[in-house]
Amino acid sequence: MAAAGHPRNPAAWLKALGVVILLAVAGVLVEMVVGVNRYSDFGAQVDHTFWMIVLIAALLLGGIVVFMVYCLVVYRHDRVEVPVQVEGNWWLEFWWTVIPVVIVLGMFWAGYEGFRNMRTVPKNAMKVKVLARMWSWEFEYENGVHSNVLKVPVGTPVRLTLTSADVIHSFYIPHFRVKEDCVPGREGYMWFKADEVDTYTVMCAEYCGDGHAKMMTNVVSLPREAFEEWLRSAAEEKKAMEEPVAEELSPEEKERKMAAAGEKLYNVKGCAACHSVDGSPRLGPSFKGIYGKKVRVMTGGKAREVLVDDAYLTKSMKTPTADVVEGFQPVMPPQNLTDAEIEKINTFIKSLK
Amino acid sequence: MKDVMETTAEKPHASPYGTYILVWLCLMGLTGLTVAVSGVHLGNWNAAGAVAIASTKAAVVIWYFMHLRYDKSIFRWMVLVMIITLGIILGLTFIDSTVRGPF
Amino acid sequence: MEPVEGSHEHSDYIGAKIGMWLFLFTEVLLFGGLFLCYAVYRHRYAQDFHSAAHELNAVLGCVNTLVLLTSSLTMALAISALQKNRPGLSRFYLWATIGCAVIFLGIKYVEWGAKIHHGIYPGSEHLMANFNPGERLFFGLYFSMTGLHGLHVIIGGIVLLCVERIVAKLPRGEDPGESGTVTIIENAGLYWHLVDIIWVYLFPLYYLLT
Amino acid sequence: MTEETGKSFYETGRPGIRGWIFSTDHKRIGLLYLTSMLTFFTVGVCLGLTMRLQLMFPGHSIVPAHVYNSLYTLHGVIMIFLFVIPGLPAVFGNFMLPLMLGAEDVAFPRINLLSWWLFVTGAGLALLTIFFGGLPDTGWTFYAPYSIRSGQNVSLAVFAAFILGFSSILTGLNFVVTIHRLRAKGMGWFKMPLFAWGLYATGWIQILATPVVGITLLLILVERIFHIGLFDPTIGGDPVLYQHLFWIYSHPAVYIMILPAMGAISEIVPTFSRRTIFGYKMIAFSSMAIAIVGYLVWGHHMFTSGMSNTARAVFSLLTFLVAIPTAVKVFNWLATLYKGSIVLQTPLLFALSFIFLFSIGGFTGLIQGALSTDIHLHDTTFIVAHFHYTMFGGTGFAFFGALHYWFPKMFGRMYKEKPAKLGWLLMFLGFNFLYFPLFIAGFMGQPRRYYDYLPKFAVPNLVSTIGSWILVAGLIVLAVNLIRALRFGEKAPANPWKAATLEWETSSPPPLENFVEPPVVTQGPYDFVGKGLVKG
Repeated sequence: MAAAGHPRNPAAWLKALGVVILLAVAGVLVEMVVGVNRYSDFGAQVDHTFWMIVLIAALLLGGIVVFMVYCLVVYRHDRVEVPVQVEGNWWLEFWWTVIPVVIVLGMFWAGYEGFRNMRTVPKNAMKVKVLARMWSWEFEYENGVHSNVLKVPVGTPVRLTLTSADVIHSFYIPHFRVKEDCVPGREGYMWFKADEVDTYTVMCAEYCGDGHAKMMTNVVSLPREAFEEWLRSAAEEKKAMEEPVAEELSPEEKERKMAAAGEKLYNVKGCAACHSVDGSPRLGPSFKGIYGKKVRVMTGGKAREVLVDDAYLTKSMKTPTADVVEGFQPVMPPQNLTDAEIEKINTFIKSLK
Repeated sequence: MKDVMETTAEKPHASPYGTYILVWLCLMGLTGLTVAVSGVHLGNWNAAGAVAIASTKAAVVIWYFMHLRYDKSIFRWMVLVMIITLGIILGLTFIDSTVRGPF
Repeated sequence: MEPVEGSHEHSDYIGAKIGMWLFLFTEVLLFGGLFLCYAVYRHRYAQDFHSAAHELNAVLGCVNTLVLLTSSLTMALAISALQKNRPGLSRFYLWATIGCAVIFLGIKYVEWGAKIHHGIYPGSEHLMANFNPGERLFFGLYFSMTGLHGLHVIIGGIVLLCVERIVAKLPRGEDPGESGTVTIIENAGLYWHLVDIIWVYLFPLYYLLT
Repeated sequence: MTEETGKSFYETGRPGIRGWIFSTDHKRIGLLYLTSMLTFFTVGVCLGLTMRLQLMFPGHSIVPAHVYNSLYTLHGVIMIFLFVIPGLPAVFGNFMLPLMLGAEDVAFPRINLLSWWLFVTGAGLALLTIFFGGLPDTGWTFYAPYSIRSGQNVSLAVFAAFILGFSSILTGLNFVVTIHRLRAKGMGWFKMPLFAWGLYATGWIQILATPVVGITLLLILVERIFHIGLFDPTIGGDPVLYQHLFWIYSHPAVYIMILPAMGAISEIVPTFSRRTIFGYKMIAFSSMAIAIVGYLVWGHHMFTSGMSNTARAVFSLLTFLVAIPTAVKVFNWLATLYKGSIVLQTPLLFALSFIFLFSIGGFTGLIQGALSTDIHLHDTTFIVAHFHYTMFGGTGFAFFGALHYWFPKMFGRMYKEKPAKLGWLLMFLGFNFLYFPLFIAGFMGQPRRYYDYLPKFAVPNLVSTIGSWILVAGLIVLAVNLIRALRFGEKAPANPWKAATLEWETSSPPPLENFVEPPVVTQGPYDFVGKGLVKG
């Protein structure tokens, strides 16, 4: 430090900077205590790891900034004429290699601990199958009940088996800090336990096409009894749906029953993600009043007019990109539906005057 | 650049034809061996054996036909770096695939 | 063009050779990706890969191996001959190498033709209807890997033809080492040997593990 | 150009456009890259601005979903394949490497020209998708099976990326051979400037990693045409394998982007501190270490992809190792400032903001390297913020720093200092306003690649959009200042910054053969005292 001399007034500068950094650190500490997530059992653990790393990072970054500013102030050219040529210092190099190694190994361990919990499913977990498809979610319970909202009993671990019907999706519940991809052709898994009675958003986190941003549903955590009640009634409803429509019913009755079953399918099979029933266009045309009308469609690049009838609707579910209604993108994937299901859905669309 | 070139003896090395004929016979022999081994059923060891014999053949080709034996050591180092990289890529991906198991 | 621009190309024997080796590394890693796919799917569908390998003709594969190994020998001999300043002999061996390449491609053509004739090609209805997933992947990999390798044989053959022309046009009495021709033939040789090495792996992995 | 050294490379060589696009002179090729790259960068910035505008308020769309998907795909493809990956090596590496080594040109000048042509061809093909079959909508990652099913022209786009890969390989190959063979007399490996070390490490990654993505993208192409089935679950393939193959390249590619940038910072910091760099060997070794460890960590892009738990843990552990050589570099740069004689000019401002922003990028990288936190943050805007801090705050700021540092050498003119500093300030502020809120939105749970979002994420997104305008204002100020300098700037002396590396010993701009006399090296690259640049 040959001709460095003493800084004119760097002390005031540094004090001010120190105060700013202390405030930042204090803010982070407050956030650690107050802001930690309590919605599910991973929430707190993940957030603690997060804030721990943020705190260490903030301290290091603060140090870097303070040192940088200190050098800029103290060693600026008009104060220091002759710099000192320091080539290096092996002890310094050694320590600032070893200390970061220890720090990052600690961070790894904290992350791994939390992860191990996320991947170790409790034995008593309730099992639900998740089927992701462009662009909706379908949940299947062990008793065969299908739903497009994930209802779970509060305080009970839930194990999800994840798969996809078409491309890769990712099942993400931000509040619970959990996420896992749904890969077609394979089964993934994840688990969580909702600790409070509430509703949480589920989003798709892996890009999957035009409807990606709208591929949302909810996790609804219910008190144990309410959940049991819902599951039982849903099972009964399903059983009623599956019974063949009795011959002795009047045609109107039959039609009404078919339409009700179709509506259920419309929700569960994900039609609702892209086709509204109130006339507003989503990614696809609305179903309201479409039956029996003539629409302009694009067939192989050419526009033509078709009548919306059972045949057209059936074709649109089996090979959706054949005749695409003008003004919409050819993005709908072919639907894996039985003929009986298609008939019910057609009846439902017919009923939407 | 000319300086660098002239200060180091960098003349191409010519090998005798006889060595090449021997190497070729060796390669032919190894091909016969790999065919013979494939006739014996050893389960997973069949694949390992086939890869081992193929690697021996590849090493012989690199060492003699591709002149690695006669070239400067820098070439041997570079080939080593490449093989290690390939090993890492195959190895790490394979860790996942084997642990993950079939679907 | 300015006389200076590009004038030092090929004047550095070692530099050119390092460049060629580095290029070969990229080729190895290009195939490495495919070998990785092969390894993963062989592990996952071991049984399917065994049964699918029965569809391939091991005799033709074996003949092709011998043809390529021989071509590697003639290639090495061609380089040696030129290094000893015998361009005529070198050209003879170059033609022998190119001949082997043609035979290899001919046999490959027969093999592929037979498979495609039987409806075994990627995306075919026969393949989708009558084969297991692992078997479909086996043939998908078989066609992509031997196809890419065949492409390399074709490129290698063309390169060798060019080298043959360069050697043929060598003025009488000139030392091929000085003119840079040895550098060219050595680098072409390196490429050709690499094509051979890749086949050395392809042959047992596809034809022999039945 | 000065009288005593004769004509600069601008004044020799074939006149007209053909003298440029068919020139094998490394300096002209460097400038070809610079112009084409800045053009693509401008396009990329416009696409980014449009995206931010779309995301300004929730529930209001100015473009439909499928247009937005193409926007961000194109933004990613352009910025990554056409700007950040080739960025520093192709422009400053080409122009400066032979000068820094005291060579006449790179090892293979014609291959060098070929690689620029491949670059332009690849870029052209990617843009052709606008007219043929529609812009790709898959994201720059081209994840299967979506990329196999997409009705847009993904085939042409992946083929373009394949060609660009070969352009990158040829550049890397050229540099590695150049460094091995064409160093000036007396320049041992440890007398080489650190920028050259950065390029050397980068060259090896380009050679050994790029082919893997080449074959992977070709497989997507083949998959779309012939239905091979390797990544298509309906035939039997595994989409997760695609991700492995993709990231085997694309993670090392991150180091292709950052290593030359770190090299440039290692040039700028000692020059403006007027003292030798602290820990030369550690910085050189850490470049190689980053290159090596960079191969071991690709799996951290796949922590939620359904990879096995074991592999996730292994990759997480390895990921943390990358932090070490990076931290070592940062500490060495800081130590270089210590006891220096600092002149705070524009290149140093960019270099110091690089250290600051890249540190934030690195620290948030630690959060994502930790398994449990990454599960939450994966595929959210937190990731978007993180990689913009490293790629734009890192490489982008280093690119502009390098541009200001080497501008006098490349064009023989000086730019004005005050507007440059103003431009930097706007850019720095705008950058933080643009990307920091995305950390917050990401932590709150906003997934990326959403054309619309829930109202609860409104505030950070609005701030971010406003930040994008400030950032662009800064870019405009910088651009105007530099373009003005091309024409009206003062003539630059040979060594305006009193730097100690070889490129400053020839005239600005250099003559065609770079040096009148081939230089002989006796001192280290940052020996300011020995070269009489500062008093001892």
